[in-house]
Amino acid sequence: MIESLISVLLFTTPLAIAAVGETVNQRAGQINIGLEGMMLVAAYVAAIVAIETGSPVLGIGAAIAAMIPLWLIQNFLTIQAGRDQVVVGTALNLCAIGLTSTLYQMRFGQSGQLLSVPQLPRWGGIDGMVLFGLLLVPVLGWWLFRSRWGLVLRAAGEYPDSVRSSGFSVARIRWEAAAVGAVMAALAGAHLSIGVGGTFVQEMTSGRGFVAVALVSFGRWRPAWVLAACLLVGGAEFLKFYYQVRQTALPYQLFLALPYLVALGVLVIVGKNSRAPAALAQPFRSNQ
Amino acid sequence: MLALAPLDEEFFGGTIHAVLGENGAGKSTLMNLLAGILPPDSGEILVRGTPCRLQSPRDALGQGIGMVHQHFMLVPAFSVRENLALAQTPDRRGGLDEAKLIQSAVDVAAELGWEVPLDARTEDQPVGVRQRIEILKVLASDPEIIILDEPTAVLAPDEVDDLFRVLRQLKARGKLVLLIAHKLSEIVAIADRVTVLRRGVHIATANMAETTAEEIATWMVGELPPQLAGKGGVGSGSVVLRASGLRARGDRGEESVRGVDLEISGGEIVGLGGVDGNGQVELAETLCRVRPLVAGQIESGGTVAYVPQDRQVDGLALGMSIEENFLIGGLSNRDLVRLGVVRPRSVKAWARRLVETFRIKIGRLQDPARSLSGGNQQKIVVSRALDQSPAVLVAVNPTRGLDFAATEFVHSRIVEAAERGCGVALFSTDLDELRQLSDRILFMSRGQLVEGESAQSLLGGPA
Amino acid sequence: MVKKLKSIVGVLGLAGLVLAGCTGGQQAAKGDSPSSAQAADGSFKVALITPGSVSDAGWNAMAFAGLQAIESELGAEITNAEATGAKIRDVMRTYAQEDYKLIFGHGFEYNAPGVELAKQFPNTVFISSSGAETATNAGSFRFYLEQGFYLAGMMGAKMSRNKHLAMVGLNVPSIVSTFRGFEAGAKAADPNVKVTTVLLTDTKDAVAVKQATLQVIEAGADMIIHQANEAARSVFDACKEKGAMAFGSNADQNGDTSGVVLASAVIVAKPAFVEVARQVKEGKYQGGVTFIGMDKGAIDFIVNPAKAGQIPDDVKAAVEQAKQDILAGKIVVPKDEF
Amino acid sequence: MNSVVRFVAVALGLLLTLCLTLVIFGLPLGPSLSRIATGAFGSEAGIARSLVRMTPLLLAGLGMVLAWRAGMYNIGGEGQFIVGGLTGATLYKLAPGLPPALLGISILVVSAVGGALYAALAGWLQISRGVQVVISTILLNFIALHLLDYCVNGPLREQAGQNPLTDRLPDLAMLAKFSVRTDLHAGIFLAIITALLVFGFLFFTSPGFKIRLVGENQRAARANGISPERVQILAMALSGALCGLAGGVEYTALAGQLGRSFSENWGFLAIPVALLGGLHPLGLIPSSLYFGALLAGTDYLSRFSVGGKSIIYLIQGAAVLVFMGLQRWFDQKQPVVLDEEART
Repeated sequence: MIESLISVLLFTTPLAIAAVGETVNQRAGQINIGLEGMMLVAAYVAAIVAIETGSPVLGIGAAIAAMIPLWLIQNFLTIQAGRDQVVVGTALNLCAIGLTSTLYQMRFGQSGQLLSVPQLPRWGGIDGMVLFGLLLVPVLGWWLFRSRWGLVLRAAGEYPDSVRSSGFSVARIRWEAAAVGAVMAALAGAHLSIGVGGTFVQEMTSGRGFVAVALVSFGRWRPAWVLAACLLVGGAEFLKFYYQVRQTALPYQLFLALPYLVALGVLVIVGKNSRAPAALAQPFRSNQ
Repeated sequence: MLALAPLDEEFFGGTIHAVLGENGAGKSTLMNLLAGILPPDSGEILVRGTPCRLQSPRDALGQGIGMVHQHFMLVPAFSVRENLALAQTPDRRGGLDEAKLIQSAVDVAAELGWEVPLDARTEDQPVGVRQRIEILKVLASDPEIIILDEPTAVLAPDEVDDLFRVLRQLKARGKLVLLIAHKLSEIVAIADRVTVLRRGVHIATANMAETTAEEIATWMVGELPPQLAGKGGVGSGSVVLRASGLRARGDRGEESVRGVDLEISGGEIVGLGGVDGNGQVELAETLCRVRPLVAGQIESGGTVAYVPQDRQVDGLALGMSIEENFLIGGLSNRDLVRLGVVRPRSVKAWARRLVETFRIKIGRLQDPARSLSGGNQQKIVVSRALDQSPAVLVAVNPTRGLDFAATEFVHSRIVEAAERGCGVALFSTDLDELRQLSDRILFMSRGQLVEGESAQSLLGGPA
Repeated sequence: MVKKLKSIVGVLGLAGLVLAGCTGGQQAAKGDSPSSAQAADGSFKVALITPGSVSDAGWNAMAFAGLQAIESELGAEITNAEATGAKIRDVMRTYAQEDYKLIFGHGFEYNAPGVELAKQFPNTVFISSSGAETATNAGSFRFYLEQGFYLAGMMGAKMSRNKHLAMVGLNVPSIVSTFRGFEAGAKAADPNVKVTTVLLTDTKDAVAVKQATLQVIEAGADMIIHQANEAARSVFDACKEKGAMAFGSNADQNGDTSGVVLASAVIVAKPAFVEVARQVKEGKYQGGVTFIGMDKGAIDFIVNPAKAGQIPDDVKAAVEQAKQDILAGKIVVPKDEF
Repeated sequence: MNSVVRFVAVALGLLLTLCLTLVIFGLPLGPSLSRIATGAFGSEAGIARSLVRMTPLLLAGLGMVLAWRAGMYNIGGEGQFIVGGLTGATLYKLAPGLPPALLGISILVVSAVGGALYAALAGWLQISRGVQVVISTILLNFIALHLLDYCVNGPLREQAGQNPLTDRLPDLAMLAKFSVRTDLHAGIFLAIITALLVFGFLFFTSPGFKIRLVGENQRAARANGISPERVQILAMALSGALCGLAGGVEYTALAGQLGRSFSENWGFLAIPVALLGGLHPLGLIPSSLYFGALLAGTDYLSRFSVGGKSIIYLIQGAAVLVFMGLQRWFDQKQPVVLDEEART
């Protein structure tokens, strides 16, 4: 039983780190549909560097470094140029799939290889990233709700004009929030390949980035609730095999769709009472 | 487009300096330059004798310049405390020492005798309180120069008095108060100096003591406006709108209309006044069936036309063309839309006619409504509402933010409509307007209607 | 004025683009001419269409290896593409129009389109991996991998301490059929053994595959066989974490660094691909459905030499006996028709 | 005319992106480009291929226009496309005996209805339960994918074999094809006619006007007696209907049966198409043709060149990003008329 719980915790960590990072982003008024692509790139880079150097920690570092160009491109278009965040994110995802798959095939040949990636050390079934993820929630919670940085950041997501009139730069705040989101995406992606997966497979993120984006509203834009939402969905993912392993007569596809149904169901129940940041996904033009 | 021609002006500490002008005169542009919101194309600004670059609000704050914007710069979802903290000097390091950070704001509030509900949600506060928070935000950093952009536009008379009391205190402490306002009477009451702009050009600057209201009005519009038309016609007798036992909820679910009975006869203008936030907007929306009824009945003798309070928020689609903005009010007109299909030629001809009758200054009908000045935007809203020959017209602050000439025009149209037999419910926070136009005046207080005379006491003094 | 000028430039630009496109097309046609010339010279062009990426180290990679063998052994000009659903016919037609002589579609879904297009392109042979429809220039071959899985099932049943085996793999007919073979082998060795199946929808999600494997081990299984293509590593990894043993599939995965692979049930695809290609090249292909099993050396069950010491001799002997029985036709391993 | 300039500049920008991507990944530029050109419009087959790709892009793209114009960020085109196809296949399963011609038409109708209901669900969730459409459609996409997987493995699985595919439609129930040598089908006309209809609907009818008004200013709509909620649900339903119809057309025109990989990301790709077309129904015709040709060309390239397989996604993504950059550049060049009131 405890072992199962630890397993759920471990497998939920990439999702949770990505979702908590996305919470910061959305609180600043940005929705990062490109999270999926960022995680994929991070997973690939972390795996390759870890294989080359034998060090998973260097892999994580490289994954964070790999976010820089993505972060620059995405936020140049959304923050500076005021383009639609959903579209830019969608395009970023396409780029990430193309880039990682092409690089993978160029490196490992067309027929591919089963990659064995050096993994993060574990203690009692959990690794450093799990602890980091758990620690991250109170820290980011404090940062968002008890610090000036967080106050200004949240204001940027609610009513950017007020931020500007108070003498802050909305663009700068949003760049910073996006940077936090990108670093979290890097950690989440890296954890997929060198933490839980122990391998890299093309398109291995399999929609986790999208789910993370959705779970932020499920968690009502609060890091602790977002973590809880992730654990709930992680639990549902656990169940989808649990029932198959125990050979229930129910169609197994029902359980495959379970995490999404759970997320949607909870959103339907709590949706009316939660409030999205008012300026979410709206570009801010500083010259207006 | 040149919003402001080259301008030289000096402002002195310890004065209340009013900046006047009609819509589009360049008042806000000038203030935005001083507050660092817009960078100047040319010229320089000297603060206390030293030239300084005001590239952002941060620079302006650094120079001791604070601005209270026409539109609130408060985060609706934040607590009042958080909004006050947000306005503190731009330094994002460290934790949020709330007590220390907002102490100065609280101190100022105490000095002014204002009560501030620190832990309440900002959006739940009435407009007057929000205006106070906005002012506290600026005063907390103890600026030397305070700019207020049309602070009185949404305030009820007693709130205006309160504000003016505070401005006088600031003046007494040697600060410069820059005030933008439309209502000449208010300016005469408070300003020491006045600057008038017209179409971006500096017309005159004078000490209040050395000039008269008439002279200022001449500077503003070029020539004195004609006297107001008399009161509207007498009611035709037949009731065109009958509302009984109306109850409705506000945006946050609170009971904002609590049992209203109202009858309006054809040709009658009923003025509905009162301190903002007492359910006027909700009542207006309920009468127009924009807001759902909780209880009660509304009977009307024909179409009910609506001129909402805020033209940009409720009236116009700024990105759509002028023609289409007319059509917003004409969708039920069988000449314009038949069987769900729009007839472009009829719409065009109709829009042209309205533009001519209402003397709306536009470029082309295809231009976006955004390109028009506020007065002309309001004319679109009013014209399309009146064109339906409605049985009832519900108008909320129809002249808010309009200049003298445009206000006159809108007033005369409302009177005309009443003469044609339309029943008018005129909601306004401007008592002058109510007195000028209304056949009878009712006041709203806590979601209920009270008769005119007894309302005087509600307003905290003679109206 | 400037605006007008711009628009003129724009129209010219657009015209230029269209023109470029047309000439591009002509150039391309010229560019193709060497290959068509080669075709006329008798060059042999072979294409492979797969339902997924050939870098999956499993089902698709196996076919790609076969295609590469055709290139090296028959000197054919080869190419490959991924296509599913609505694109299948278009890809097949493209290759046929480009004078490809042999088009492999690696899956059941290529059978019907292949037979249909075979009528239009009598000079091209369409082969699908599994499928029942045929024509004179269209057919299918089917690897009898169930045989290898049968032997794996036997070995697993005999060696499992918990008497509990598990299969983790994609839910597609060919894979489900191999699982039937595995289960039959296990039951033949020990009727009381428990066999659990976990079906996946997607092997790209290696993390989910790992979780599935961990759970099935936690439920008691200690011998795992997989059909998880590119996510095979995750299956082995989970076995290593939990101390279970695994069987490799499709390719010889005995050398995996996890050290948990006891043996592999493999498809030796190259000879079969090369054989069909040779028939087509020599104009001897007749159409029909071909079963390719152990008797033709296309299926094998290879024990990991590094693990041979851990396998009791009687188990080895029993598996070897079963292998001979299959070759001799004494054991007919069950398979699904699809 | 300005829009022509725009379009050409964008086209050239995209071409440049294409070249750069090819060069960076070491593909021979000349031969690759000529492959792409051949694949897109070098021959009868190429043109047919481009038009076949264009059809679902145009239909689903029109769906995106209707939703986005009403301020609903529908990114669930993928799910609606799948549900559209599934509804059609379900009809065939339930009523296989219908006369073929009637069957074909009925499938198109029910697929539109299915997509409409699925999208309206997302719309309803936002209106009455406060779940943002962006979020709910992400989840509904996944749910639709699993539903498809379940159906082709379960209730809709073909009767004859064991393959996870639905039964193949009779030829007579399929959309008309022009030639056996290409896949080109009548769907392209259907799509273009639909584009004209959507244009007329948006700009010359009162529901269309209301959709645009609600997208522009909900409160103004409400103040004039229009219920934004109803308009938005209507917009979502119509949007889903078009995406579902795209699914139905794809089903009845090409394969005639559904498998788990029925949708090839048409619902996602429709988003950039709609944006490149300026969210204007007529602008979508060239933009879907452009993307259709790009897809056809890169598909063709990937069939003959070793490195070309995954690069397609990169090219498509980069194309959209470059387009967004160019769009910004154009916006900057447009004169902005703002007066004091309008700005504050």
